[in-house]
Amino acid sequence: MALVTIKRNSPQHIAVRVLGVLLVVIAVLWVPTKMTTGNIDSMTNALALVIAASALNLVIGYTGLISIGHSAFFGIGSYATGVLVSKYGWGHGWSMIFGALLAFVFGFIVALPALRIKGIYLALVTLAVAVLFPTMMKWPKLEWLTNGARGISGIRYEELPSLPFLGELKGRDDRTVFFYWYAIMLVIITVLVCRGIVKSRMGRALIAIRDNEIGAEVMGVNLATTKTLVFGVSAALTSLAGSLSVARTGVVTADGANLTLIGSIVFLVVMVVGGAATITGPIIGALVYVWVDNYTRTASASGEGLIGWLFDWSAVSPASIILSVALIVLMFVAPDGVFGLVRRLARRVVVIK
Amino acid sequence: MSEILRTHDLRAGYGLIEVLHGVNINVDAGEIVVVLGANGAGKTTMMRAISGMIPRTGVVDFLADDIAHLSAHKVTARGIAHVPQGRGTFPELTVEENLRIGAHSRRDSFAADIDYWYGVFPRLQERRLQRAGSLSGGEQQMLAIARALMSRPKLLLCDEPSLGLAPLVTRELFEVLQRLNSETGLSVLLVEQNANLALEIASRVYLLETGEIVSSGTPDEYMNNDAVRKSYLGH
Amino acid sequence: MSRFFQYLFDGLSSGAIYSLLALCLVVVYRGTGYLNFAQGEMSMFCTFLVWKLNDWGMPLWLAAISGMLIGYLGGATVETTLIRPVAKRSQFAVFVVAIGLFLGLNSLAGAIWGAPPQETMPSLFPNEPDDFQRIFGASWRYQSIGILIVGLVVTGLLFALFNKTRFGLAMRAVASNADSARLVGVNTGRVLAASWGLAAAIGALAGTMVAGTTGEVVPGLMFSYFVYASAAATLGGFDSLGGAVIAGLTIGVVENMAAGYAPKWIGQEMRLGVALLIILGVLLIKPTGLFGEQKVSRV
Amino acid sequence: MDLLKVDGVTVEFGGIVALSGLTFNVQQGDICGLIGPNGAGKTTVFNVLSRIYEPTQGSVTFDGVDLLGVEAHDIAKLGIGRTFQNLALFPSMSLLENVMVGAHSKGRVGFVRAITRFGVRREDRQLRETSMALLEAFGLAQLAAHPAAGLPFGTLKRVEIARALAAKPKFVLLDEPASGLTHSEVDELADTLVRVRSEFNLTMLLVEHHMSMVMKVSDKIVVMEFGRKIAEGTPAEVRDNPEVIRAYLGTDA
Repeated sequence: MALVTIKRNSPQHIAVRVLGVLLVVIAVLWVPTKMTTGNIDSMTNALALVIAASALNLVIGYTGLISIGHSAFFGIGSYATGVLVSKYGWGHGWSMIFGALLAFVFGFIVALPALRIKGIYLALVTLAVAVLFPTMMKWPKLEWLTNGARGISGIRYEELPSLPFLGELKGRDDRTVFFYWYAIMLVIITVLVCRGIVKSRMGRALIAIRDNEIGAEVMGVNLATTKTLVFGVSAALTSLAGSLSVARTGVVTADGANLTLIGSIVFLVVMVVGGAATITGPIIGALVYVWVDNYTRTASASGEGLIGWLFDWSAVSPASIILSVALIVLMFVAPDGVFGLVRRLARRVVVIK
Repeated sequence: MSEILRTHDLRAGYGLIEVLHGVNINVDAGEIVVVLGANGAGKTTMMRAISGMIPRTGVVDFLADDIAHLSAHKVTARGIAHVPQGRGTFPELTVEENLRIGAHSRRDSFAADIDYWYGVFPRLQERRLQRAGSLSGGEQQMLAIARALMSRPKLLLCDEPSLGLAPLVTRELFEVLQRLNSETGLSVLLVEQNANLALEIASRVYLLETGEIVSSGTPDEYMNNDAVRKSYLGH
Repeated sequence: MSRFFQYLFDGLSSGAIYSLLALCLVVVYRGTGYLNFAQGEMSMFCTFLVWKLNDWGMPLWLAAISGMLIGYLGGATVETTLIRPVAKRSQFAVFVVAIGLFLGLNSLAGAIWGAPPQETMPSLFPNEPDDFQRIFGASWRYQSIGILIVGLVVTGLLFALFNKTRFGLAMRAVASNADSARLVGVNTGRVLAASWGLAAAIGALAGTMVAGTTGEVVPGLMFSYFVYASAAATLGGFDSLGGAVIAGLTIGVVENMAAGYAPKWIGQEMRLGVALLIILGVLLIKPTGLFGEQKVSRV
Repeated sequence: MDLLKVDGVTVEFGGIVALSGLTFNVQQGDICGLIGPNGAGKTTVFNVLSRIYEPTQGSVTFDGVDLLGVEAHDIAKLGIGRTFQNLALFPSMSLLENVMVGAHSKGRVGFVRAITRFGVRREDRQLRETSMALLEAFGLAQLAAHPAAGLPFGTLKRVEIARALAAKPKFVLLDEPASGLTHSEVDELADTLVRVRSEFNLTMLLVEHHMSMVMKVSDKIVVMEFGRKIAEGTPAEVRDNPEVIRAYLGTDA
C-alpha cells in the first residue's frame, strides 16, 4: 500500500517532524524579509482569518455546533479596540484583553440556546446574532459610543508594545512588518489554545458531543458547561482577530466586511476549504482563500490569463464566485478539505504506525 | 404451485458492512413463509433488500422478472407491499389519509378498498379522521397492514408485526393474516420473533443465522426440533 | 386611529411577503428537514431574470410567470444535483452547500448586473402616486392590496395542493416518514425535487413583488426578507404552513407598529432587530415554535 | 444490601404509559436479568436510570442517594455505567479514545488546564494505559487505533462494555450485549460477564433476549410486560411461572 512506513516516535518520525517545524519557521521568516509590502499585508490579513477560522473550528468542526454568528465576535473585538483606544485612551493590549473577555461572555450567552436546540435552530440563533450586531452598532441610541453608521476612524497605534523582535513602528513599511509579527504572535496563541483543548480530556469530550450527544452525557460529559465554555473560548479568540485588524487598519465600521454575515461566511469557507476538525486546516484554508482572492482580483482587473478570459463579462471581481464553486465542489470530492485531501494522498506514500 | 418470489445470492448491508451473505429463498403463490432468526441475524435487512429500501446485489425474481435493480417505489408498483418493522405509519396523517396514500401506486379508483378495510377493521373506521400517531400500538399495526394491502399487492412482506403488541392483539392480527391468505390467496413473507404463533400459520419456514439461511422445512419439523425450540421458542 | 390602521395595513402588506418566503422555507424543511439558507438569494436571482425578460420587452406578468417556471426548474435541479448527493453524508454538508449557493448566487448576480446604476423594476400592480384607496383614514395603496391578495391566493393554493391533491398527500407522507413513503410507492426523489422547485417558484414571485415596491433590483434585495422569513418560520414552528403565514403577518404588523409608535427607540434602523429578537425569544422560550410539533426522541 | 431500589416508577410520553408503577431492587454484587417482550419498557428503565427520561412518579435510590436528584452527566460519577441497545459510540474516534471518553467522569483536566497543558500529559498517559488494558481484556487491543465507524456490530457491542467499565463503576446497565453475536460468541460473552463481575466487584442489570444466557448468568430475573413487572425471582422460578410463559417465553403449541 504505502511506499514507506515509519514507526511513531522513532528517530525518523522525529526527524520528519523537526523538518516540518523548520520549514514553517523558514516560511514565517521569509515572508517579512523577501516579500513586497502589499503581499506582507495580505499575509497579515490571512493570519487574521487563521485566528477566526481556527476559533470557529472549535465550535463547528470539533463540537458540531453550527454557528454563522462569529462575525459578531469579530465585531466585539473590533469595537472594543476602536472605542477603548480612541475614546478612552486605553492601550491596544488592554483593549484586546477586554474585548476577548467581553466576547467570551457574549459567546457564553449565545451558546445558552444550544443547550436546548440543535441543527438549523441553532444556526438561526447565530444568524440572528450576526445580523443584529451591525444593526445594534448603527443604532442611534448607541451613537455616543459607536459613532453610528460613520464608524470610528483614525485609531492611533503608537502605543502598541514595541518589543525588540517586533521591530520599531517607523514609517509605512515598518508598520506592515510590525503588524505581520503582531499577527504571528496572536496566531501562535490561538493555535496553542486550540491544540491544547483538542488534545486533552476536554477535546475528546467535544468530539464525543459531536459524534453522539447522549453517549457523551452518559459518560459524564456535562453538556451545558462544555458547550457554553467552548463557545466562549471560540468567541474570545475570534475577537482577537477583530482587535488585530482594527489595530492594523485604524478603522472600524459596522458594515466592515468581517463584521457582517459575510464575515461569518468567509470564516466558514476558510475552515471548510482548509479542513474542518484539524489544527492545520484553517491555516491552509486562509492561505488558499487570500491567494484566490488576490489572484482573481488582479487577473480579472487586468483581463489576463484564464481568469481574465473566463470572467471577462464580470462587473466585479469573480473571487467569491470561484470560492463558492470551490466550496460546493469540495463537498463532493473532498469533504475533509484541502488538508484532508493532502493527508489522504500523503498516506499513500508514507504511513506512520 | 407457481412461484412468486425467488432470491438468489441476495447480498446487502449498511455502509461497508455486509449483513446478508447470499440469501436464497422462494415463496410460492398462496404461501405464508416464515423466516425465523435471532436478533441481528439479518431478517429486517433481508426484507429491506427485497423491497429495494437498501442497495443490494444478487437476483430478486418477482413473477419471473428480476427486480433487484429497481428502487423501492417501483418495486411497490410491481406488486410487493412491505409493512416495515415498527409499523411505519405516517403519524401526522389521518387514518384515512394513511389508507389513501397506501394506494399511491394505483391509478384506478380505490374508494371501495377503503370501505373494505373499514369493514375488516371497524376500529379504524371509528378513528378515520384521527391522526395515526394517536392510535394504540395494535391499531397502528392494523392500519399498517391495511395500508400496505391498499396497493392490492401480490406479495406482502411483514416485518415483526407482533412487536410491542399484547398477546391477544397479536393473535387477532395473525388470524387476519391467515384469513386474508385463505380468502384472497395473498402470499406472505413473514419475519417474526414470536415464533410460536408464526409457526401456527406458516406453510414453510426458513431459519436465518448471521446473514445466511441455515435450514428450511415445514412448521412441524421446527416445532419438534429441540435446538430450534431452545433458541427460538424459548422452551 | 388612522395611524393605527396605516401601520396595521402596511404591516399586513409586508407581512404577506414574509409569509410567502416563510412558506418556501417551510415547504423545503418539511420535505427534507433542511433550512435552505440560499432561499433568499434564489429569489433574488430569479427576480433579476424577471427584470431582464421584462427589459427585453416581455410583459411584466408574463416575465414573472416565466421567472417562476425558471425558478421551479432551477430549484428542482439544485435539489437533485447539489443537495441530495451530499445529504447522505451529513446535515453539515447540506448546510455548507447552501452557504456556497448563497455566496455563489449573490456574487454571480453582482458580477453580471452589479455595476451601477441599479436596475429599475416596474411593479406588477398599479403604482402611480394616486393609486390608492382611503379606508379608515389610512391610505391603502393598490400595490399593497395586490401583494396582500397574491399572498393570500398563493397560501390558499398551497393549502389546496397539500390537502386536496394526490401529490400533496405524497409530499406530506414524505415529510412524515420518508422510508414508509417509498414503501407505498412514492417516488421520494421526485417529491423532494418538486418541493425545492415549488419553493423557488414562490420565491421568484415574492422577489418580483419586493423589487416592485423598492423599484430596483440589487443583489442584496432579499437578504432582510430572508431574515424576516426565518423569523416567521421559527415563530410558526417550521413545519406548519398555517403557522408560517400567521407568524409572517404578525411579524409584519408588530415591526411596523413598533417602528411607527417608537420612532426614537426602534425607527427604521431597528426594524430588523425586532424580527431578530423575536427569533431569539421564541427559540429560548419554546424551541419548536408556536405551532410546531414536539417530537419525542428515542434513544 | 440493596444497591438499587426502584420504587413505583411511572413514565409517560404524551399520554402513552411506558412504565407504570415499576418496583424492583438489585442487590450488591448480583447480576439481575431484566426480560420481557419487545416494547415492554426495558430500555425505558435504563433511560430512567441514566436520567435521560424523567419519571412522572416514583423514586429511585442508588447506594443511598436519591438518583432523581442527580443530573444526567453526574450519573457516571456516582458509579453507574451503561451500554446502549443500538450503540452510542463515537464513530469518528478510535476504539482507544472511545474507552478514554468512558473514563471522562474520573478525569480532572478542564479547559484552563487543557490550555495551559498543566498535568494533561500525565492524565492522558494514565488513561491510555488503563484503557488499553480494558481493550485487551475484551480482546480488542489490536483494533485500538481503528475508528469505531466501520467495525462489525458484535465488536462494537464489546467496545461499549469496555467503555462502560472505564470509569470503574459499581453498577453497569447492559442493554442487549449479545445481539449480533453468534451462539458460540454468546457463550463466551456470558463467561466474560461473570468474570468481569468478580474482577471489578460489579453489580449488573442485564437486558437480553438470549434466554440461555440470561438464565445462566443471572442471580435474579425481573420480567416485564407493558411497563409493569409481572414476575420476579430466580431463573428457575421465573422459568416455571405461568404468567411469564404466557407473556414472553410462550406455551407449547
